Amino acid sequence: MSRRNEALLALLGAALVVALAAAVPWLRFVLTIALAKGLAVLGILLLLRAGQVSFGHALYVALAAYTVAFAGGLVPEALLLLPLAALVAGLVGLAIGLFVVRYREIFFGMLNLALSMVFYSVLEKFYAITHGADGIRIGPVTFLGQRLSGEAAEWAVLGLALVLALGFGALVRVALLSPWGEALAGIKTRETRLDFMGIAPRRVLLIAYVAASAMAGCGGALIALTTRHVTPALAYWTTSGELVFIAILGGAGSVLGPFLGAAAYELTRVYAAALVANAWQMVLGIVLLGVIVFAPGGLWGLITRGRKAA
Amino acid sequence: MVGGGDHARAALTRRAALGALGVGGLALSGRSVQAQGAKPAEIKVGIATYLSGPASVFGVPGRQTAEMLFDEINAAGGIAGIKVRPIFVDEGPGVDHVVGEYRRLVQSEGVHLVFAAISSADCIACAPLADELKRPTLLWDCGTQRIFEDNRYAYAFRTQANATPEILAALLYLLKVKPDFKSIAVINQDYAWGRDSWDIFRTAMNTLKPGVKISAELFPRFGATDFSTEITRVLALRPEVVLSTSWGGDLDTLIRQASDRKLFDRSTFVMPLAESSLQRVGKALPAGQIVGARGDHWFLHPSPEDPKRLAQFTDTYRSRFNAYPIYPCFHMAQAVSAMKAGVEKAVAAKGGGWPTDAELAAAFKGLRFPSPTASVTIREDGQGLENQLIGTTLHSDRFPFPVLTDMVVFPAETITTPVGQKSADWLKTLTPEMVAKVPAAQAFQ
Amino acid sequence: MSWLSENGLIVGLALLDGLSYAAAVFMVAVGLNLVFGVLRVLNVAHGSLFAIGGYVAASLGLFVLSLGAPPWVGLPVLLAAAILVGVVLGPLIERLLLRRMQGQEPVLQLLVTFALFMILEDLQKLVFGVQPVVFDAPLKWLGTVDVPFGADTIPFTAYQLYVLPGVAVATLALLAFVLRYTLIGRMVVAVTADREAARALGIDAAKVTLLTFTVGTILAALGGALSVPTVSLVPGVGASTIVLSFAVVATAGLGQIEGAAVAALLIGLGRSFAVYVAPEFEVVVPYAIMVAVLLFRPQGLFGVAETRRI
Amino acid sequence: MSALLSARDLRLAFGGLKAADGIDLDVEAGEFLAIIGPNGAGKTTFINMTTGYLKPQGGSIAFDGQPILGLSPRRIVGLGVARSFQLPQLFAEHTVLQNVALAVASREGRLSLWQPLLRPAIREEAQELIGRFGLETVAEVRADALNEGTRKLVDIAMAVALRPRLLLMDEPTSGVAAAEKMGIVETLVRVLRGAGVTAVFVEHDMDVVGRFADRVAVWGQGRIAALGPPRQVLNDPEVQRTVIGIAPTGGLHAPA
Repeated sequence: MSRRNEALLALLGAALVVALAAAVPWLRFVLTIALAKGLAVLGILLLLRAGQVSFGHALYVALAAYTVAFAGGLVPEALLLLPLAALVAGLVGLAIGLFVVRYREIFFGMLNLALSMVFYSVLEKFYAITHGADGIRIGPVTFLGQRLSGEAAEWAVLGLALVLALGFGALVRVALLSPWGEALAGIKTRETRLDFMGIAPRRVLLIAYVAASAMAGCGGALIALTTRHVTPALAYWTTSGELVFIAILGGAGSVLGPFLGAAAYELTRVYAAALVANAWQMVLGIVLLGVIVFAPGGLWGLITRGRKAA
Repeated sequence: MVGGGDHARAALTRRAALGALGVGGLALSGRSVQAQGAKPAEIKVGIATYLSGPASVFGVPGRQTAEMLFDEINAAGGIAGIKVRPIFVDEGPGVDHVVGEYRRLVQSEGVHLVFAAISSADCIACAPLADELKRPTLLWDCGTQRIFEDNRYAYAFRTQANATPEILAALLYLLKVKPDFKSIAVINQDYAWGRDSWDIFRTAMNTLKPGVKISAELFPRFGATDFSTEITRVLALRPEVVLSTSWGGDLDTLIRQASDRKLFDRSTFVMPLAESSLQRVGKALPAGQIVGARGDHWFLHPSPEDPKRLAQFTDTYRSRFNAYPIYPCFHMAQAVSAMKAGVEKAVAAKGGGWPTDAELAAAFKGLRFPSPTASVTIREDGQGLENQLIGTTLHSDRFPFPVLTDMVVFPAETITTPVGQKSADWLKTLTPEMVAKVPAAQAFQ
Repeated sequence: MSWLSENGLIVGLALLDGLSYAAAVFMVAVGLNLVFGVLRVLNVAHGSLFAIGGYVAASLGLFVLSLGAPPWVGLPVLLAAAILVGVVLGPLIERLLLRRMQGQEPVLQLLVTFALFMILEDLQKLVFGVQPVVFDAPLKWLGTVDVPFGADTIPFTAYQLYVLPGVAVATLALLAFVLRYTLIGRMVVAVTADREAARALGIDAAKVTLLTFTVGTILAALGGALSVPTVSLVPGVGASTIVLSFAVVATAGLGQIEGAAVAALLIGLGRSFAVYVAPEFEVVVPYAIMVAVLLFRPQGLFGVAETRRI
Repeated sequence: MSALLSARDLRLAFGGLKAADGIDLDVEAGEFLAIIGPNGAGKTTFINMTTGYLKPQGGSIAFDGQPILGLSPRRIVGLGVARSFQLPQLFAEHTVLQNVALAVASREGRLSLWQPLLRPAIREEAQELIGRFGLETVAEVRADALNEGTRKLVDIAMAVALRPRLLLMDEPTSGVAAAEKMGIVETLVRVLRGAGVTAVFVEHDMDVVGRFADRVAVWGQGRIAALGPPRQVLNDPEVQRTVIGIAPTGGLHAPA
């Protein structure tokens, strides 16, 4: 799909999000969460390019969310909290990345899982500070110094999420077509060759890992600003699994995939929960199974296939 | 499922509408402001409960009770002549899901009340939402005392006690029946409740009986399946008392593994939540252990306010679900009862008209409503005043599981943190007279 | 008692607990690792199969006892239930889902099992309910053993002391024997080492896969069945079981059954000692062990570095 | 003329198998050196040691006077030593053009994150190179859809794209159809001579060796059995018996 078409689709999607959020107030929340998760999944997409699956990416989501929760008391300004949270996630991503980029495939996935489970345990353990599973409530925050309340605040976070989604989506798209992006994809198919071309695969992967951490950080900060309550469950391995789930649901073929997948996932979950409150998980599982078996390219693959056929 | 058909149809239509993606077809927003004050066709109640995960051992009985009681209310003509309909949402997926569902319940389903929730995290997240979206919300089962001690809410009310009286009652009972114990170990689940409840217990114990030796503080992982190391350690340390505030599958497993290893022969267990496990573990739990029920809930309550009410509740539940009701059933019954009393009070205050959300919320302040065993009063800060019943296990031929004897019913006012105080501070001001004033025990009959 | 002898005794007790815990961990992880070796799929649904095995064993056991069978019958019933679950579900899942996914991206194969996990979690709840389920007749029948502890004695259940480790050792021995000395076992080893090469040698890889997955399912179900005498099964038990098994597999090295045994021992003993020495870190033990092992042995304890042919 | 590559007493054993048992070899700047020998003689091992993939257990290697032993493949590439592979190492999910372009781009050392890989400068150079190898028709084909001979050429083109001073090629013509072989090698040699590249290549086709090599080194059991101009070495009866006689042209060889 050409760059113009993709950009057009992205803007169309953004407009649709705004329209939906305006028409259906409760969807504002769901869509903001979807965009936030989409940002985290965009990072998963980067790692998937290199053929690596992180089963602990939720670590960075949780890290950022807790950064917002703790720093929110000191500087209750969304536009400071968000970059701060992304920075913290990115820095921790750098420290952990230096270690995990030496591993591939299941070891990469499991090490990430282990580290996120350790963080989960730490959040539970230091309950005197974190209140454990009860979580931390985030007080009201300002936007550019403006104290917004109720609906205005929801719109502000949604707007922020949209801007970040479009921005990071564009950045990732550009980067994936750069020599770095193609080398990243080369890690998946022929890592050895990169070495013999003078390229350090670990450094290539590390850049992706740190970027993915920072994006997950943005996602986590947005989730914290939206739900205004953070719990250790954000770091649990099933949250990471959910992110990978969304990546595949949306399709790894385009930067729009993660957002498409996240929206589809959140809406499916909400409607499944409304329809069959005690078996929504089964519905989601069946949807995922259907997508994998019948549309391995994900929802994005379906769209492009439909266009080709038309 | 009560009203399930309508509910499912409504959801389907919404999905069809969303599928069409025509913004015009998306008139999904909830009750409009104009509708305020008009008498609704039905009272819709959103109920957050655990339908998946380990806590569904409480969530599903809670849901069953709600279905049963909503049926009863509708059979009797509804509340103030209006039928009621529950809409259940699952707490299993976590706080962000519940917060989203809360918004959907209010903004899309247009519920008149919300019952939230079992998880303390969900309650902490939902209480501010209640004020933000201005929808009366009854906290029906969560335990954390932080909610009304740290904040004030105009729309959120708790229809039961909280962790402080629940744990304090167990400690007072222990001090009454075993005043000379010198050592204690704790085996609690490693998460907020396990830690918080131990904090409350320890703080109060250090105030009322300083110098007790704490032999071990063990916090196995939430959902742990193997307690043998913990049990071995406690067997070796031989503390006189073992406290565990665990619940659900964890508590069942702990009781059974402790029983298999004869730990009950060496130490007396204090289990403030074990009433909910009695029917499942059966007589694996020996006599002589101290058991609580997070309230005065016990289907064999020795002195219920209205014996007929308790008997009817127990029998109906038992005939429908083939089990005796456990504490989440009673908590749900209290929420339903509070809803009924609150709506009736608000409607009466309006001279038969339908109240606004604010008027309905205001009706809950100071509300006194009947529970299956007694009455509960909602204090000015939103906290419910609920009595606590603690007893000792006894094996009787009449039941295939242990029953309670030497039951003490603690009046709520004596053990609940006063309005405006924090539990952590209040517990440090307790005096030994409190133990002396513990009401007389009542035997199993 | 001197400090030394007392601590020596405590070490002894921790060893006993650690061994029985390790046996339980091994029973779940060994099947997962076996399946991973041959299929190269980390079966997330393995935990659900564990739970189903447990529920079926409990139901079957209670049913058989209700017919008036003596309590010892409960023991063979546990095994029978596991085989039943494995023989029914194993081929079903392999044939209908996993075989379709052969040759697809590894992440897709993994997500198929994730979807299956979601479906089975709800299915299990709908079939077996949410109330904790238990079947402890065999354990009661076996009684307890008093282990001397200084002047004192500590009762252990015979089930925990003999049956669990016994079954684990027998399983390990049987698997090791079959893999080393039987034709089918050598086929499994060959497919684990190099699927393509094995096929080139005329090995029916599809058959080996089916067989391995069935055996893996039986082992998962057996793990669950063996747990019902001591554990109350509740919804969600699968999720917490599987995440521990992941750590075992990564620590062990892929497809290595001896590795799984050593890793399970490390984790079991590590956890047991943690309860005595530093109970606050008990939860982190499996992950800490895994990270430490991978730090020094990037392919796991018994893993062989895959030679990169260039 | 001084030696561009100088190996002294290289030793490496895999278990009992001596893949290098005291290799001494000087490669002069500008020359084409062919390596021949039976399977398992240690030919590929020599390339692997020279390019940093394997570390010898003893000896030394210097490139342009600088010791390169113990350096990573990446550093050695940076000094100007490139290689191609017996089993082509291509990015299977990229097109031929992308494969070659990535090699061109990697010369910059630091990969750009913002400019597209196929920006005009890189695209033109890659296309030009692809043209020189006669691969225009497959430029937009994904590497996993190519036949073995074409993959081989792309593999070499990627090494050439690095503009090395020394190029080591592991059986560049194996898998290439016999009819095309001479033409391709001629093209290759022209490209390399034109760029002034020194080349070492493992080869089994004695016609190719005879026509294009300046010198021939004969490997046997981890040692250099003979070294000299092709005419002299290829006519050596001992070499003819042990190497040429049993080595099938273009056959499969273990990467030992």
